[in-house]
Amino acid sequence: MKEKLTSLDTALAPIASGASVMFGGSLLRRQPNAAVRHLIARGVKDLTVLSWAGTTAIDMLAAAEAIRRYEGIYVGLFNYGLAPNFRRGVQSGRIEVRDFSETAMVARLRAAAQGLRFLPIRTLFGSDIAARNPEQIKTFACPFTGEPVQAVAAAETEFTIIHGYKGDKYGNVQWPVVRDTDDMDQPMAAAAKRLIVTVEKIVSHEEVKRQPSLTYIPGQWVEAIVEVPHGAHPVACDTIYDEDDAHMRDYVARCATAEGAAAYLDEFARSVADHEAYLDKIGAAHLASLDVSGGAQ
Amino acid sequence: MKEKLTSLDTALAPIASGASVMFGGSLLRRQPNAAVRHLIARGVKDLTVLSWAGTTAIDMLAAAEAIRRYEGIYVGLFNYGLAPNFRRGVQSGRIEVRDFSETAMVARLRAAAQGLRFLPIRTLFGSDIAARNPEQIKTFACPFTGEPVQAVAAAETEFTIIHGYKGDKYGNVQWPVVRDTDDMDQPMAAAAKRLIVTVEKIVSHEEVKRQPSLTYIPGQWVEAIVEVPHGAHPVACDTIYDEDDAHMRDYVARCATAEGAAAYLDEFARSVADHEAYLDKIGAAHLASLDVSGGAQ
Amino acid sequence: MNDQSATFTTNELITAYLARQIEDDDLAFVGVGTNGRAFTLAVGIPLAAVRLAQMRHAPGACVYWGNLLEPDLSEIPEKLTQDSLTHWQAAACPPDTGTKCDMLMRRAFDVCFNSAAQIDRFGNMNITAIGDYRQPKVRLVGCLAQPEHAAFVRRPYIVVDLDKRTFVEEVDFITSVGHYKGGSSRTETGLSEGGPRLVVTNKAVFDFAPGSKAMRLVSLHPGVTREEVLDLMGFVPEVSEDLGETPAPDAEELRLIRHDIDPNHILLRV
Amino acid sequence: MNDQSATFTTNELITAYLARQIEDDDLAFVGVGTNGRAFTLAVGIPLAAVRLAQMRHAPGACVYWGNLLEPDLSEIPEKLTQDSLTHWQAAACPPDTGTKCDMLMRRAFDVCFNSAAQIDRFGNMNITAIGDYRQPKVRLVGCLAQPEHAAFVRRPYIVVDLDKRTFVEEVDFITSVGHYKGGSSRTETGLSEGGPRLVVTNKAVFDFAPGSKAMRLVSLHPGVTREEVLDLMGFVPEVSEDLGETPAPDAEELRLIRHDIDPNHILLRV
Repeated sequence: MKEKLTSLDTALAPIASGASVMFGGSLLRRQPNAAVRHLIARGVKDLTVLSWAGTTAIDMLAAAEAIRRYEGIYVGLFNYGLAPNFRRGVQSGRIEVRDFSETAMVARLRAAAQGLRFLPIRTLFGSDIAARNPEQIKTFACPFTGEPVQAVAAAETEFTIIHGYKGDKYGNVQWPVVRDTDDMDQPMAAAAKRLIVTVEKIVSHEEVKRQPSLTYIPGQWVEAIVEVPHGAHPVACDTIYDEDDAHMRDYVARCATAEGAAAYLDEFARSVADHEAYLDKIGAAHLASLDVSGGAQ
Repeated sequence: MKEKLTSLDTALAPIASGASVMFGGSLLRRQPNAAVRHLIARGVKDLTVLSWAGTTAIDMLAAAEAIRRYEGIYVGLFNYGLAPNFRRGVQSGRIEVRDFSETAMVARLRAAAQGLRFLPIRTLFGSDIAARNPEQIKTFACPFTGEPVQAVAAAETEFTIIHGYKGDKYGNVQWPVVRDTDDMDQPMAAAAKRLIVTVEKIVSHEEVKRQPSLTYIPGQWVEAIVEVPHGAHPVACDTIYDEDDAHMRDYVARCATAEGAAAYLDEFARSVADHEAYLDKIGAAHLASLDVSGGAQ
Repeated sequence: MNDQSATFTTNELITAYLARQIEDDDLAFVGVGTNGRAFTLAVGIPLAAVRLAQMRHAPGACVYWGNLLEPDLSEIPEKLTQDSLTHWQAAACPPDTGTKCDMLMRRAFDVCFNSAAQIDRFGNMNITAIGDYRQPKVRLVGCLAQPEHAAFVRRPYIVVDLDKRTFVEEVDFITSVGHYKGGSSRTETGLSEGGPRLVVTNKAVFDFAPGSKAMRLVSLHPGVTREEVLDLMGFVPEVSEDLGETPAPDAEELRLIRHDIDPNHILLRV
Repeated sequence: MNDQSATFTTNELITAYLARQIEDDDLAFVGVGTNGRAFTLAVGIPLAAVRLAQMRHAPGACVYWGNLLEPDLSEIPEKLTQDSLTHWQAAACPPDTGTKCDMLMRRAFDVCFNSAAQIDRFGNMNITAIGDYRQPKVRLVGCLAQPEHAAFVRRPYIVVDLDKRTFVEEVDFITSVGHYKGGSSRTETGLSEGGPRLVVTNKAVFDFAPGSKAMRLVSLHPGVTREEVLDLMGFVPEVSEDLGETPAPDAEELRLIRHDIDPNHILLRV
């Protein structure tokens, strides 16, 4: 086994402006926000971004004007409303979007994981999702029945970033037995070319191998693993900490204008030295108030 | 939720001669042998049988001359050698076979689970698996690149029978955290039209819902669930009991001839009143010697 | 307003009405969505309706919520934070959302509830963008699984407030295809039989007329007039010959909603 | 027989030879298969070879065995019953075999080891049926994942005993496609670049000649003659201009195999 434990700096260094990157997590869970703040601090721009239900990770990148193109099923802030910066980016024409429905995006991820150029679905006949995207969604005839089927192109990005629960230095990432799974983190990991995982905690390989079925991202699929406690803040990492309601409200309020959003990123991404400094800024007592690890089994 | 707990008699009653049935389990684990013995005792014949790596379940059905057609990736007895009755059936021309490789069979199961007529693979170019089965494996052009791709037909059977670890009366079936997964039981369950599950033990719904991520077969997918302790005997149900080496050796020895196989089935399937009588025949002390539940976490 | 209108809220009326649409053993998809009124329409009312159906006539009815299959609706969390959702007990929690997508495609869902920013005469909906797709006036959330609900679920119910900006002649972007351009045009695109069953609003209920598949007014909520409804729409719907009044919730339904299902006003808040 | 032949077994020779083919960080697929000599060829020798490579020059090499990813090869279970396999500690145990199939299709495996009842000049193999497919003389096990190993793994190694009934001019059924009909015919079928790398037998080692892609004798095990090899084959292979002797295991390799890897003669039993 190969050791893959490294720093956020080293892990994210290969991601340059112009890259294509898939971000894990869904809604207010496990958005790889620490990694995103790091990319923003580095001034990476012009990204092609893919996600499942994207919230803070995508919206902060949009605020940094780092997204050229977005492909996915959703960008919003869940119960905090629409994603203000992503909206501005799309409405101004700065961000080009290709929308995909859930079965389409699942097929795209599975195709990449299976080394296939496409997989078929039957969902999008008549929709503008297909009509506006002939280069990634094509109708063809079922080889058995001749009936129409839609091919959706594999989701192939140069990099994939996922935030997980715990992992070992070889990159094996495990989830708790009771967890939330309203996401596509595992299929994304399987579909990844270069997979960077941040985890709440590095544990021993001995702990991992006692319950191998809890490994949802095998180290074999991983290029780099980084210990980043509270790496999803201000959203939740379920069973460890809950979403930060006060911070989310503040984020939404400040992002009412592009200037406010820029000031937010200056304060929380660009002017902090690193993730530790970010956590210091948020404050240990405040972080402790989000802790839910007592409820986990 | 709907109660689905019933008897083996009632659960299997709809399966008549001529039906198509998929059997779960793989190699020497979780073959639904009690259900198979019941079908044999009932004299069901002329089945179209599908499996992943089939061993005792398929070979006993072959011994009963109950299989007209087989489709799957493997029939053998793992470390006990080739499957003697299946061999005789195929070599005599009585059983018609269509072979599928693992990616082909996986695609067939997933297609059925996704309501699709087919899914594509790129595995079988040039093979006789494809050449001898043009009705279920067809080459077509990738809608994006024009390159050849192979469509494999969905695995659609009228019935699916799976043996699982524990379940509740609503049909929710759970696996242990540490388990063997070298099988396709979950995808088979997803692909099933009418799914009959036998389990080692019925537990309370309260126990199930405390760890919902351990439910690998949701009750929603299940038509009937039956408590059948040692339902996989003489093969293993991992974490509960190991394979019965003595019985397996005896099986192989007796099945050296068709007459010997028929006598085996008379003794263990046709002349026993029910599964309880079968277990009495095997003997409590002998069954206890196979117990490995102490090792499970 | 008639006498009854003071005795129940519109949300209660809609909840009871939808509950009566649920059949025993139905599997209903409920989204996880958003905030405020959108939450009530997409999550609160549907959860309350299925629970009411369970308690009244459909004990086998279930929901798939988020990625929880059959969460225990007798104990809906009081606070819908991520952690309370994670610990909400359920029959199953599949490994990822792909399981739900597969169930959608193989038509395992009987019922779903959807809301939208725009809906047209044939039940096509838009939750993606208002205005030009490439440089929209308002960028919305995207698609989620709304296209698959409309494509594959046997009985989709649309729950949306009546408003001229919502009920439009033509949606700016077809996120999900309902009855497409009416008649048999839906299946001619390649989609399965189906399409939205009912549109349940804060003022009235619509179905889709056999044949034309155009939206058709079938009942007015107590105290609401036909003119009031037509004034709130950007197109003129068909009107049923049997146009009647939406049945009011009975006392038992109201008691269950208020005392058992939503005592803390989480589901039917706004 | 030369002097060395008494100092190591053929199984040890093959194990050490294959171990030297393993590169650091290789992911190797090993099957779970069968009994007796077939077990030694398909499971025992490959597991021992990867473990030896780990201990010598490839610490990052790993196996996928059954459905266990990176089982701990420093503690191979003494008894390969189902339960000991279930409790063999590993880095990961994916939810079903589909995960492995996906990894095969996306070419995540560097190495695999395969055995067969028949193999032809171009490395096409048969584990399905001897004789006519519809009414065979001998029905074998089927296919398992051998077709995907041959199609997608970067460096497949075939481990099989030399025998006229095994090395045939034409296999009765092409279960897995090697170099098909030679030359560029493999990729012309639609398969990716690749095909079997080496055929390692109990008597000699073969590769596939560049250009023709026909099986080519490259080394004879110590004490084995070219004639002896050709007599055991149903077709005449090409012969390398550099035909040499298969390198013998060194003392350290033998020590590791005998004392650390297989002290109880489970892997290299027969």
